[in-house]
Amino acid sequence: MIFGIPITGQTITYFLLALIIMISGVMLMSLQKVMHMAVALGGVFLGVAGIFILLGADFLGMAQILIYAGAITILMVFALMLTQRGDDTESPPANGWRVGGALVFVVLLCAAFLYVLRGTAWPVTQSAVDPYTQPSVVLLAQSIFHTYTVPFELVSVLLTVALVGAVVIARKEEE
Amino acid sequence: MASLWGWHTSALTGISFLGMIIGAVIVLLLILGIVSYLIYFERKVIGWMQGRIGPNRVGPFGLLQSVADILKLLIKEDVIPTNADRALFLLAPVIAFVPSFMVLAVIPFTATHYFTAGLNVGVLYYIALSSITILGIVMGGWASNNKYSLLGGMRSAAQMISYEIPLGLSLLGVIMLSGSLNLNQIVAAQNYGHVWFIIPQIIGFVVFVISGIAELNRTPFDLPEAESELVAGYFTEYSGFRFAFFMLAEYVYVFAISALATTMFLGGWSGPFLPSWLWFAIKVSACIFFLFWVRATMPRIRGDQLMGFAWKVLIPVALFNILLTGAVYEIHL
Amino acid sequence: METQQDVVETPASGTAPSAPEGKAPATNSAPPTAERAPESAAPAVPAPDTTPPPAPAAKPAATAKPAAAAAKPAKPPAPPDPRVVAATATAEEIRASIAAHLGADAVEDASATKEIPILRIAREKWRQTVEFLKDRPEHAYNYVELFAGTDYKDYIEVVVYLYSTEHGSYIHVKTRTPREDASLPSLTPVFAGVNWEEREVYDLLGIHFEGHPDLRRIMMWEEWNGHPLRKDYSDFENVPSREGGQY
Amino acid sequence: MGALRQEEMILNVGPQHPSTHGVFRLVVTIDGEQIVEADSVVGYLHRGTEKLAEDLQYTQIIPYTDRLDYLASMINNYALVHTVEYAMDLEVPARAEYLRLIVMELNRIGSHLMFIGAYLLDLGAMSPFLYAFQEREMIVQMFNEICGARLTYNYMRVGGVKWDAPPGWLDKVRDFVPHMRERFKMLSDLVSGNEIFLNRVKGIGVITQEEALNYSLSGINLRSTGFNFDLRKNRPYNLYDQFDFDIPVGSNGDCFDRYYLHLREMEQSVRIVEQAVASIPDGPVLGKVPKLIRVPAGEYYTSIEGARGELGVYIVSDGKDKPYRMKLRRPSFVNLQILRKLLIGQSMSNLIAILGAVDIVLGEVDA
Repeated sequence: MIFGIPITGQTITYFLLALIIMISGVMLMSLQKVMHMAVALGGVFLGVAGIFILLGADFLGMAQILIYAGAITILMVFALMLTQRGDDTESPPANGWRVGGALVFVVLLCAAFLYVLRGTAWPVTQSAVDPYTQPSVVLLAQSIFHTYTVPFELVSVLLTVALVGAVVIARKEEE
Repeated sequence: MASLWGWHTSALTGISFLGMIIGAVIVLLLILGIVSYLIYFERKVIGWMQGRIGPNRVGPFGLLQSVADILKLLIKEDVIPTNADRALFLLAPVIAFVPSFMVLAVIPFTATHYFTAGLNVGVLYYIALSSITILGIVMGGWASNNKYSLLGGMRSAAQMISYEIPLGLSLLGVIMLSGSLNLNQIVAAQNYGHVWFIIPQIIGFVVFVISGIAELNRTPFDLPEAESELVAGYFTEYSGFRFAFFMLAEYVYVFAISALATTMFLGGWSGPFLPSWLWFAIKVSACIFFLFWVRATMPRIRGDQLMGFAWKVLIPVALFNILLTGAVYEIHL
Repeated sequence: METQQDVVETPASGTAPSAPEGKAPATNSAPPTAERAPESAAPAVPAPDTTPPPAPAAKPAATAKPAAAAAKPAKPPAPPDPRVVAATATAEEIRASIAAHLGADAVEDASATKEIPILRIAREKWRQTVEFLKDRPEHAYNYVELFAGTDYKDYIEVVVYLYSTEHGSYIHVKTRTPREDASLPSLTPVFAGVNWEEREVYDLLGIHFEGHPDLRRIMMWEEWNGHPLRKDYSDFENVPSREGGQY
Repeated sequence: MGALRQEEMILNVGPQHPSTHGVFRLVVTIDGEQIVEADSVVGYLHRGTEKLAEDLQYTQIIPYTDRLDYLASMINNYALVHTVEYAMDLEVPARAEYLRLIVMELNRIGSHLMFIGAYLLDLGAMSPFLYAFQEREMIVQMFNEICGARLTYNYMRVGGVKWDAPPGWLDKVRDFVPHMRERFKMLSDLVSGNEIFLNRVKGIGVITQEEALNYSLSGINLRSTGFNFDLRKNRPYNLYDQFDFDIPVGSNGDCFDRYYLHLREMEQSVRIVEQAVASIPDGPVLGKVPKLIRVPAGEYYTSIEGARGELGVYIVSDGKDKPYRMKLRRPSFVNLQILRKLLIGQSMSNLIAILGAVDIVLGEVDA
C-alpha cells in the first residue's frame, strides 16, 4: 500500500502504461521532427490501448491499436513522407519566461484535474466485467445490435452519406 | 504443472506468470528454429521447382545454411547511412519485428493450448498487431533517406493498409459461423460441427489467401521489395542484424499467416490418429508450401493493378461473402 | 575537295599510291565509271545478295591488291563492275532530281561503291537534301541504317545510309566539314533515330550539330578533353580531366 | 487544389541496378510514381572498340566483336567477317557458310532465351529465368565444343571458320532440335497466358510503325509494330535465301508483342538449324585467303540481322591491312533512343517492363 493504493499486478501495469503515455505525450510535444512526433503519437495510442485492455475492454483496446496505432499513424506518416523533407523548423530557444509560464500552467492544470476528480462521485458498476466469463465483444454486440440498433444504423447511414459526398466532391475537383 | 501452464484458463498468479515467461521464451526459440528452417525449406523447394539443387554445402544437405547466414548477418558491420534519420533508422526494425512474434501468442498450436493465450479477441489481436509492423516498414523506408527505400515504404504502406481490409473482412464469415473471436473456440467450433470452415467459407478462404499473400509482401504482391524496380525496397540501406530483423519478421509472418489460415479455415490442430501438434505442423507446412509454390510461379503484379484489385474485387467479394454467410446462417438455423 | 578531283582523274591503276595517307578513299573503286554511267545503265540490276558474288575477279578485286599482289596491276583496263555502273547511274538520276529542286550546287559528287549509289551533299544543304530524299515519294528514303563520321585529316566526312522501305532501295549520302570549328546541320529533326548517333559523332569526332536538341557527350564524360576518333588524337596530349582537375 | 506544390523526385535507376542488366543509368524524374522525364546515360562500358580497331589487323578485330553483344558473339563475328569478305569479294567454302549459319542461329536462340528469362525475372517471375538457362547451357556447351569458349567465341575468320565441327557435334545439334521444340511449348505455357503477366505487358510501351522507322529501330522492336523487315529475307546474306523459314511479325508494337516475337523467332531459328544440319556438305572450312588480309581501298557497309536488330559494320579502308576507320552500327544503341519517348507518362513499374522489352545489351550500346 503506497498512498492508499494497493500494489498489485494491475496497478503496476497501470502505472507503466501511464508512464508510457506521458513520456510519449511529452515527446510528441517536444520533438523537433514531424516524423518523430508521429511515431510518439503512435506510442500514446498504444498506451491508451493498454489502458483499455487493463479495464477489461479488450475489443476496444484492439480496435484502438488497429485503427489508431495502425491505420491513423501510418496515414499520418504516409502523408508526411509525401511532403518535403527538411522543413522541420527550429523551435525558438527556451527562455526563462516561457519555461516558467509552462510550469505554472501545468501546476494549475493538475490542480484543476485533481479537484474535479476528487469532487466527482464516480458510479461504480456492480458487475465487474470478467473477460473470461463474459466477453466484452458479446456485450458490445448486444448493445449495438439490440439496445441501440436504430441509432447505430442511423450513424452508419450518416457515414455512408459523408463518404459518398466526399467522393463526389473529390470527383468534381478532379474535373 | 497445471498451474505453470494454465494461464489461459486460471487467474494470474506468481507461478503462472513464471510459466508465462518460460512459455514465451520456448515459443520464441521454437519459432526462431522454425523460421531458419523455413528459409532453408523455401530455398530447397524453389530450387527443386526450378531444376536446381538448392543449398547443399553447409552441413549435411545444406541443413546449416540458414544458421550460417544468420550468423553472418549477426557479425556483419551495422551500417547506418550518414544522412539517415538515426533514431528512426535504429527503431524501425524493432517495431517491425516485435509484433511478428507477438501475434503468435494467440495461435493454438496444440489441443492442450500450452503456450496459447486464450484471448477473447484473438483474431482482432492478430490483425491489430500485424498492422504495427507496417509502421516499422514505413519508418524504415523513410528513415533510410534513400529514394528506393522511400518508394518501397510508401508502396508497402498503401498496399498493406489496402489489403488489411479484405483480410479482416474475409475472416468475418468464420467469426460469424463460430460466434467467437477466440482462436481456441474457432478451432473448437470446427470440431463440433465436424466441418472445416474452408468448406462453408470457401469464398472467404480465397480472399484470405490472396490478401494474406499481399500482407506478406510476397510474390506476386512483392512490390514494396520488388528487386527489379526498387532494388530491395524499404530495406535497401539495411545491413547486418537490422536487415536480419526485417528478414526474420517477414518469415515469422509467413509462419504466422499459415498458422492463422490453419486455425481459421483448416480445423487448426484437430485431426484423427496423429497427435494434435503434428496435425498442426502438417497443415501449416502445406500452407507454407503453397506460398513458396506461388512465389516460384507468378510474375509480379503492377502497383495500380494491385490497388485496383483490392478495392474493386477483393473487398466487394468479401462483403458479399459476409452477406451470404449471414443469409445462409439465418435460413439454416 | 581537291583530292577528290585528283582521284577521279587517275583511273584504277593509280588507286593505291593516290591514297597513301588515307585521303578520300571513298570513291576510289568507282571513279572510272562516273562519266560513262548513263549509257550503260540499262542492263544491270543491283543484286541484293552479295556475299557469294558470282564474279569474283571483277574490277574491285583488281583494286584490292595495291601493293602485295604483283600480278594484279597488269590488268587495269578490267571491265567495269556492272553493279557499280548501275549504281552510279542511279546516283546520277537522284542527283538530277535533287538539282532540279534544291539547286545544282546541292550535290557535289555522285558515284557508287559496289551496288550502292553515293551522293556527296554540300554542307549547307545537308538537312534540306536529306529531308528531300525522305519526303519525296519517288525517293522515300525513310529509314536510316548507318550514321558514321570519319576523320580524313583534311576534313571530316559524315555518312548516312538511307533505305527506302517503300522501294527497297539504298542510298549513301555524305557531306564534309572542315576540321576546325567542325559543324553540320543536325538531322535529328528529320530522323529522330540519329539523335544519339550525332551525339556520338560530336563526342568522338567533335562535329557540332546545329539544331540538335540535346547535344552532349554520350560516351565520354563532359569534362573529357579532345575527340578520340580524330586521327591526331593522342592519349598523352588529351589527358582526361575530371571536375576540372587533371589526373 | 492548384495551389498545392507538386514536387518531383529525381531517381537514378542504375548504373548499378538489378534491372539495367549492366552499367546503364537512367535518370528518371518522377512525380509520385509517374515518370515525367527520362534521360539515358550510357558510356560506362565504352571501350573504344572503333578506335582500337584502327590499330588492329582484321583478324585481330574479331575477338573485340565478341565483347559487343556478348549474348550473340557469333553473330557479331559474322558481321565483321562478312563486311571484309564483301569488300574483298571473297568466296567462302560452302561448309564454312553452313557452320556459320548453324552457330549463328543457335546463338540467336541462346540470346533470345536469355532475353525471355531476364525479362520475366524483371517482371518478378523467378523460375522462367532458370528454365531458360537450361537450354542456353546446352547451346553454350555446344559452342564450347566447337570453338573452345563459352561466351567469347572468336570462331569465325575472314573466308571461313577457324575449326570444323568436332566429330558427333552435328548429331548433337540434330538431337537438340526436337528437344528445343518441346521446350518452346513449356516456356510458352509457363507465362504466356498468365493473367498477371498479360496485364503488365499488353498495351504497354506501344511503338507505332512510323515512330519505329523514324527512330531507326530494327530487329524485333521494328517487327513488333507489324513492319516486316528482316535482313535475312530482305537482303539475304550467308545462305538464308536457301532455307525455308518465316519472319514472325507483331501487330500492336507493345511489350507483349516484343516478348512473344522472341519466342516465335526462336522457333524459326530451330527450323533453319534443322534444315542446315540436314544438308551440310563436306569440304574445307576456310577458303583461300591471303595471309595478310588487305581490304581494297574504299568504304564498305554491310549489315546482318543480329539478335537485337540490324548489326552493321562500316569499314573505310585505305588498302592497308588495318581499317582506316571502322564504325559499328549497334542495334541496341539505336533502339535504346526510343526509351525516353516510351517512358514519359508511364508509371515506375512500367519502366521495368518497357526497358526490359527494348532488349539491350550494354556491351553493344557502349561499344
